Amino acid sequence: MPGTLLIALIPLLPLAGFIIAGLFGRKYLGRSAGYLGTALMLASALLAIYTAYSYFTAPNGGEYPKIKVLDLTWLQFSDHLSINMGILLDPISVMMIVVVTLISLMVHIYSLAYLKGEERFPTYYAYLGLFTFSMLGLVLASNIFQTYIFWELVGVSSFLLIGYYYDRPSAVAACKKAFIVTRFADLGFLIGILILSNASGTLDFDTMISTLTSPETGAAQKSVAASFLGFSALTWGAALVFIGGAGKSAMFPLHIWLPDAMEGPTPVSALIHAATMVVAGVYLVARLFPVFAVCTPGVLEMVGWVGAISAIIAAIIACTQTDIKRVLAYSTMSQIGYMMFALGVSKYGGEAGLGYTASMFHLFTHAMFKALLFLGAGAVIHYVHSNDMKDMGGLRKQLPVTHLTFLIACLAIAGVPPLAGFFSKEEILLAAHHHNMAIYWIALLTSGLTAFYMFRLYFSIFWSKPYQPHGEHHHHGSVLMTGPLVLLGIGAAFAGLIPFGHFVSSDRIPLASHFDLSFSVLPVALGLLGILAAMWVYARQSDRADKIAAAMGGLYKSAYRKFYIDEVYQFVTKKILFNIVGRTAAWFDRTIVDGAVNMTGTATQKIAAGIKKIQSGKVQQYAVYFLTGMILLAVLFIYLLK
Amino acid sequence: MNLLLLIGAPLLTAIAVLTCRNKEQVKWVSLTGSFIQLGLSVALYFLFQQEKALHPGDQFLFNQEHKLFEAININLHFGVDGLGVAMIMLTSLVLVAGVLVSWNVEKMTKEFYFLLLLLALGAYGFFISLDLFILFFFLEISVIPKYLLIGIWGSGKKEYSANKLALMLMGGSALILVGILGLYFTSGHSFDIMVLALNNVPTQAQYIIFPLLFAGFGVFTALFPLHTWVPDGHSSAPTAGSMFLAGISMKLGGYGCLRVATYLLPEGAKEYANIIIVLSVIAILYGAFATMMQKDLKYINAYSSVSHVGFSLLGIGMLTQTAITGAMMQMVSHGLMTALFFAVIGMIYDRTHTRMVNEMGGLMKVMPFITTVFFLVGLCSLGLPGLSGFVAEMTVFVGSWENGDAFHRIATIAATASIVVTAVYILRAIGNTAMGPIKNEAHLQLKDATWNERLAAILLLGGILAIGIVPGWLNDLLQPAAHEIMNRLSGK
Amino acid sequence: MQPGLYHILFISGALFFTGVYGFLTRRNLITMLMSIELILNSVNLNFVAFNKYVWPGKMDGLFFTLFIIAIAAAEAAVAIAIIINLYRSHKSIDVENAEDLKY
Amino acid sequence: MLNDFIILMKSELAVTVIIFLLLFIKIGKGMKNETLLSFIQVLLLINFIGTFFFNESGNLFGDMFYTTPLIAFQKSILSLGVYIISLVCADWLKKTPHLPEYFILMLSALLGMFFLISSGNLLIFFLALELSTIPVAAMANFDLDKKRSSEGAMKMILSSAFSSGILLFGISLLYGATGTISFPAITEQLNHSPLVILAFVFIFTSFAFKLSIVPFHFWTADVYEGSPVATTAFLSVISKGAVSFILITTLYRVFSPLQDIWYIMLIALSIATMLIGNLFAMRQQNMKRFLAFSSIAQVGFILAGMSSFSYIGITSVVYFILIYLFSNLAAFGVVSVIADKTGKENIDDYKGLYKTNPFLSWILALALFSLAGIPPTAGFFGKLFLLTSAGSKASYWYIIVAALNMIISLYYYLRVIRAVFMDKNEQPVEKLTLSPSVKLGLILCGIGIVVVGLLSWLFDHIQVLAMHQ
Repeated sequence: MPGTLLIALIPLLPLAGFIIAGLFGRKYLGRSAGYLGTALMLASALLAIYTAYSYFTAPNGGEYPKIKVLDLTWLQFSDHLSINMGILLDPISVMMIVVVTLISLMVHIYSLAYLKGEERFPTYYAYLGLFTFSMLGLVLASNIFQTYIFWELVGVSSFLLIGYYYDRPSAVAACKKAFIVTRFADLGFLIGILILSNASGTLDFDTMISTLTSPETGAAQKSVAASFLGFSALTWGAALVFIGGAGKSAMFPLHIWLPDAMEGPTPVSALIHAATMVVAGVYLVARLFPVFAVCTPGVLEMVGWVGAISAIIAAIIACTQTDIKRVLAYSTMSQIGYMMFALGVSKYGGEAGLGYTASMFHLFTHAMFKALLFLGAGAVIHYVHSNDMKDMGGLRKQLPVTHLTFLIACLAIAGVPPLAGFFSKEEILLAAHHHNMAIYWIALLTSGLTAFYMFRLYFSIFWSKPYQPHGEHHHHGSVLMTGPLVLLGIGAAFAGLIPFGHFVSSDRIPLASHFDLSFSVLPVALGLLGILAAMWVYARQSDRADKIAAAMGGLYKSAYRKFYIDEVYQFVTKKILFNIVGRTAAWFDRTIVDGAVNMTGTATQKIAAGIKKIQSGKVQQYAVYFLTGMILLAVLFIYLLK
Repeated sequence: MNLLLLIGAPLLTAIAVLTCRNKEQVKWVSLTGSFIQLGLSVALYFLFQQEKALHPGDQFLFNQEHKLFEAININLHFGVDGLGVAMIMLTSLVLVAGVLVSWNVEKMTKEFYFLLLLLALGAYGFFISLDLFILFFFLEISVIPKYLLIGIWGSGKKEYSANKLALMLMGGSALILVGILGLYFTSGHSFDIMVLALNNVPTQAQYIIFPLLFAGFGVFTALFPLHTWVPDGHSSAPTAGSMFLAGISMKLGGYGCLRVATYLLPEGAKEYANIIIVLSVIAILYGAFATMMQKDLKYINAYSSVSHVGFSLLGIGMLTQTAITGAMMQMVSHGLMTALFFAVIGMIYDRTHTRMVNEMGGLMKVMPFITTVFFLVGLCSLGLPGLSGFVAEMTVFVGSWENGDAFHRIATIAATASIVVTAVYILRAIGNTAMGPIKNEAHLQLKDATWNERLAAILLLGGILAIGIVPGWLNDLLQPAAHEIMNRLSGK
Repeated sequence: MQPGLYHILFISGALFFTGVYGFLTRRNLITMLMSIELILNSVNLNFVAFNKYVWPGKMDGLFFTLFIIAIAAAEAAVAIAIIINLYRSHKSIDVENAEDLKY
Repeated sequence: MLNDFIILMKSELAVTVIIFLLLFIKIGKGMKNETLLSFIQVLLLINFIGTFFFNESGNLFGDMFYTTPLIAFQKSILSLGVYIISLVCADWLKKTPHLPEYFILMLSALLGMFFLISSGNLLIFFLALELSTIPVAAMANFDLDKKRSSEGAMKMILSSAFSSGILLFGISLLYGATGTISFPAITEQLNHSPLVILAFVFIFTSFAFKLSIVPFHFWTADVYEGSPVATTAFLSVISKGAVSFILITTLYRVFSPLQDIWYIMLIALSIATMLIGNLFAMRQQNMKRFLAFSSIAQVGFILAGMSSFSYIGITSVVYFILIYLFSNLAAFGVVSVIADKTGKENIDDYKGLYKTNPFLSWILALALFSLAGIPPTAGFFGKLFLLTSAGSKASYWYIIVAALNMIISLYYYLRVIRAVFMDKNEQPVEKLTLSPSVKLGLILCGIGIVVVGLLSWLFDHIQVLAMHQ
């Protein structure tokens, strides 16, 4: 194993990049900030790979250990509750740091070309550094509160990156939306943390899991735990934590921010909104998987269904969108839905834990091909200066490399063997098939749709009509852009061949990867069907698409309008929260509370004005008051207070 | 360390300021003076650590007692514990920043800085005095400077706000006065906190006195529904004035609620804790929602202050050690944060001459530094990890959650819900001012921060980050103080 | 029959209230002054009567009476002076014409 | 006997000597007003300093006259007040054609007060009271050509004559009930018979009249407004001080058996006094009238202090009177300077004063803050000690009411502050040049306001005196 320092450097190097670029970038570094960031990222990626290699190859007694490399007390709440800053190495975290650093590195390189000549170039790299740091901190966290901290940090860095073009109102709106929606989910996460920590008496992942899952303490816990609305506190805790995850991972119904987040620069979408941050939710559930699986199977069930529903809905919507990045965004959502329900249908330990492995596996492969898709789309947009399919078509001549890699990615995601997506998806379907048929069918349907919309995208970008250039100059991406594409393409092609189950499994005991040809006929067939359909409709220019759309009628329209979920949110926030609650509060403050204060003032003055008459200026009247006062006193003391 | 230094330094500076001949001298004298005070407070921190290491048992360190008004047993009794030290550091930091940001006050500069230093003097004295009478004396000292600062150098409907502030604070101190006298007569004719703590106040008296004291200090710290001086006062005050008001004066109230009300009257605290919780939760949410509707940056921060101070009151109401520590942390953090917030608003206002969010936009293009600070302080106020707000709020939440019953749980959840609303209004403010297209062409000519503004912002940011990134030191400073209060509450 | 204490007290009381009534009702300053004299005289009667009937032996009451008379004279002197001055400025000694200072 | 006479009555003798000096000067008229005034100031200063020496306690003429260190201290407070008046009102005094008479009157009033506070017998008490009242009425009329002045004087003399009539009636009843007029003897005779109570009420009301306690206060505002500032200052500070001294001694020493009665009386009247005083002060325009009502409100606090039947009560009252003297005289000093330099007496005329006369503004501000009881001024301590001593008996409610009254008072004091410091004004009071004596007086007051509060030993000293009488 590499030393603590080296491992600690993995997140710290990007941080250093952030600090340097952030403080001195604008004035002194300029463009070199990008190269600096990339160099640091490269170093960190190498360290990560080295760590992963040595972790998985290190001798272990048939079970991968959980190594707490570092555990510093950051904030001591009380005797047993404390936030620790730690580094926890176990299969998933190691796998994640590899993914994160690699994709981030690719994006760093790619952006050097993609954002050439941007005024805030250094700032951009600073943000990238910040994001990578936070993401690594998140995946390495050994303490649930540490996770929360970095969870927030990735949120804010994604906010900054979405709002990178801060002078575009749409970008501003998008970043605010993204932050607030995820923030809302984080609220759930926070309360969940409070409940879990209170139930387990610790914030440390290991201890928490062991306390909650171990038969005696866990059972005792469940019995004493206060129940609310008929569910045990623990159930609530797990559910709330999952809501946090759902928010980050854009699960239905908290997914609305993801499509808008595409306002950010495309490489950012590739990094954050495809490969890494959005899977944080999946990672979180995986991290606490024992708790979910052992203590609160009901919640796990919910996870499964939420995943499935998100998958199918996203897939349907994706079929109708024309903005290529939005299509990709919905596909991301749908794929994450896969991962989620894969976890949902899994059990803890042994063969039953297949779904867990599958989910992680899919996370891994998806990172590759989805990043690739985005970067490819980026290249296209870079070339066409538009996000809309209508402005594209026939680009395969102009962008050969992009075309090829994009094709690979599409095949991969469509689950065509022997590409990466095929294997992971097979495992997921298998797991679903074992434990929950309903979800299995949904998943099948989704995979068919996936193939369809991906190839709809592919054809309408690179085929359909011959490309007629319009608008200003086109620049072909330099090698800085094509390089990452190729590398990721290789990844997307061959990542699936890794015997993943051997490394990652729910109980960290290697799992034989079983692969059953007969089972995978159906999904592959569906996939191919989808592809053919897409080809029939979109391969060359025709009005078939519109005909189908017309035939679909209401369904198409509502799918096109994303099932009006945004509108619902609009209504709730604008109308109810702002207009009703907010205005009332402001009004109440101004009129009632403040009014009361002012009223006392005016009342006093009124009284003062009222009684001024008694000072009439007549001596004799004064004498009368004098006498009355005197008589009153006399009466009071002689008769009343005897 | 002789605590009288903390009173002497601002006093001497103020006198020196009076003797200055021209504006430049005034500025530099008060700057040096305030830096000396900053140095003193930092020194105090380290000496306190040493001393604490030597006498871990003592609650208050650097005790010193001088006879005054023996006839009614009033003594100059000074001493600090962790909370006091933290508050003193906060005060000195805000003072330096305040002096720096009001660098280009042209109108009656001398008087301005004089009053500023007087405010600081009051705050220091308040935080170090252990004799209720003297404490009250220092509390009152700050009323008039506030009034004049707002009334003379303020903006908008300044006379109205100044009057309102002075009178409401006076009302608060009237209640406090009654409470203090009540303490004096119910327990052994003494104003000394430690003596009062020793001979316990009879429970019945506590039930009467606690609400008086708590409401009295509550006025200072904007306890709902006594908060209404806050929006007007803050928004009309000059930049440094608002920084002091929100950064320190409100903390005087919080400190009083802890040190005087809760510490001396534990039974009363237990009796009324639930009311405090309800009020503070209302303040938190209601302040947040009211903020969403504001258009004026200063009003936004003023209302958000109401909401944020609610957290520290909530922490007090929860009566657990962690929560109380959180309350103290929130005081410090909010002090720094809101001071910085007002400083930034002041900087923006000096340039754009408007505070209306909808009249600005895209300022990030012309003043990157200021907007960056604006971002950071905004993020701090919505509780982003790495900045002080997060630490404080989380401590309060975790502490509150230690109470198992449904009432406290629901209150806590309601309070946590505010982090979303906070995010909404903060992002709204930032989005409309810093981001988006530039609305007003004239803004294109604006300059970024000058050296003094940069220095002020950096100092305060330093504080925020120091707490946000390594909260341990502050926690260790405040835990013992909270522990003492808990001992009282648990009747030890 | 021999007039007793209460007769005298009754008279003095009557005198007192007459004086008060006069002070409250008369408009002419001099008359008001005179009614004050009535009050003082009722007091004198009181003193003398008490001294004679209730506390014979010591002469306190009588002395007091003398001093009261003297003081009354002094008071009257100053009062008259002031009233004259008032007449100079107001051209009247009617109390109702001197009511500028009020509220 | 004679030595006692010379020693014990030294302050009275001193004042008498000064009076006679002035008389001779008047007769052999040769001096210009300025020189004469400075001469008088010197005399008064000497008189003030003199009060600190050879203070022994003892009594003369069979308990008719007695003095103690505390009484001596009170006398020195009063003579200090007179001295300061002669300083701050110098500008007006110089202009009066009849300077010696004015001071003769003032000093004879002072003499009356001296006798008043060391009177041990109803007779001398009554004489002293009259001696301290009648000359003031004449002083009130000293702006001979002003209509308001004579009206004020008229109101004063009539109502004070009326009240002394009441007082005498009360005394006669008391005499009837107890058969003696010497204080110690009375104390032994006192009981709760209706006659005694009636007598006490009569006597108390005349005190109340002099102290301008609501509802016996109506003359105050009119007289203050009408009379020249020097007289107003004298009335509001010196005579109030003297009367409250004698009131507290009479209540504590003579009427101590009736303590239950006068306690309630004081509490009730003090609340009424504070409230009415404040409510009226809120809407005044004329500075003198404003200060009149504010000083009525202050009396409410003095009563609060008295209500506690304790040494702290005496101490805090004396201490407060001292502070109140400085504060009020400072305020009146500023008012008089502005009044007779520019003839402006309204609050609105004070707008923008700070621009032109920062010194006056700061003194005025200090004075008003001290009256409002805001630290670091001495008034804060004065008020708080009064309330503290009140709190030893009174209930929370009473203290709360008193404290709330402090808010109202703060409101109207801030009105003036606001006019002086904040409001804009096209033609503010022009830049005034102060004569040295006025400056000296104001500075004295300013120092007093700031320092007295912090001189804790002074308070303790008064306490000791109060205990040893």
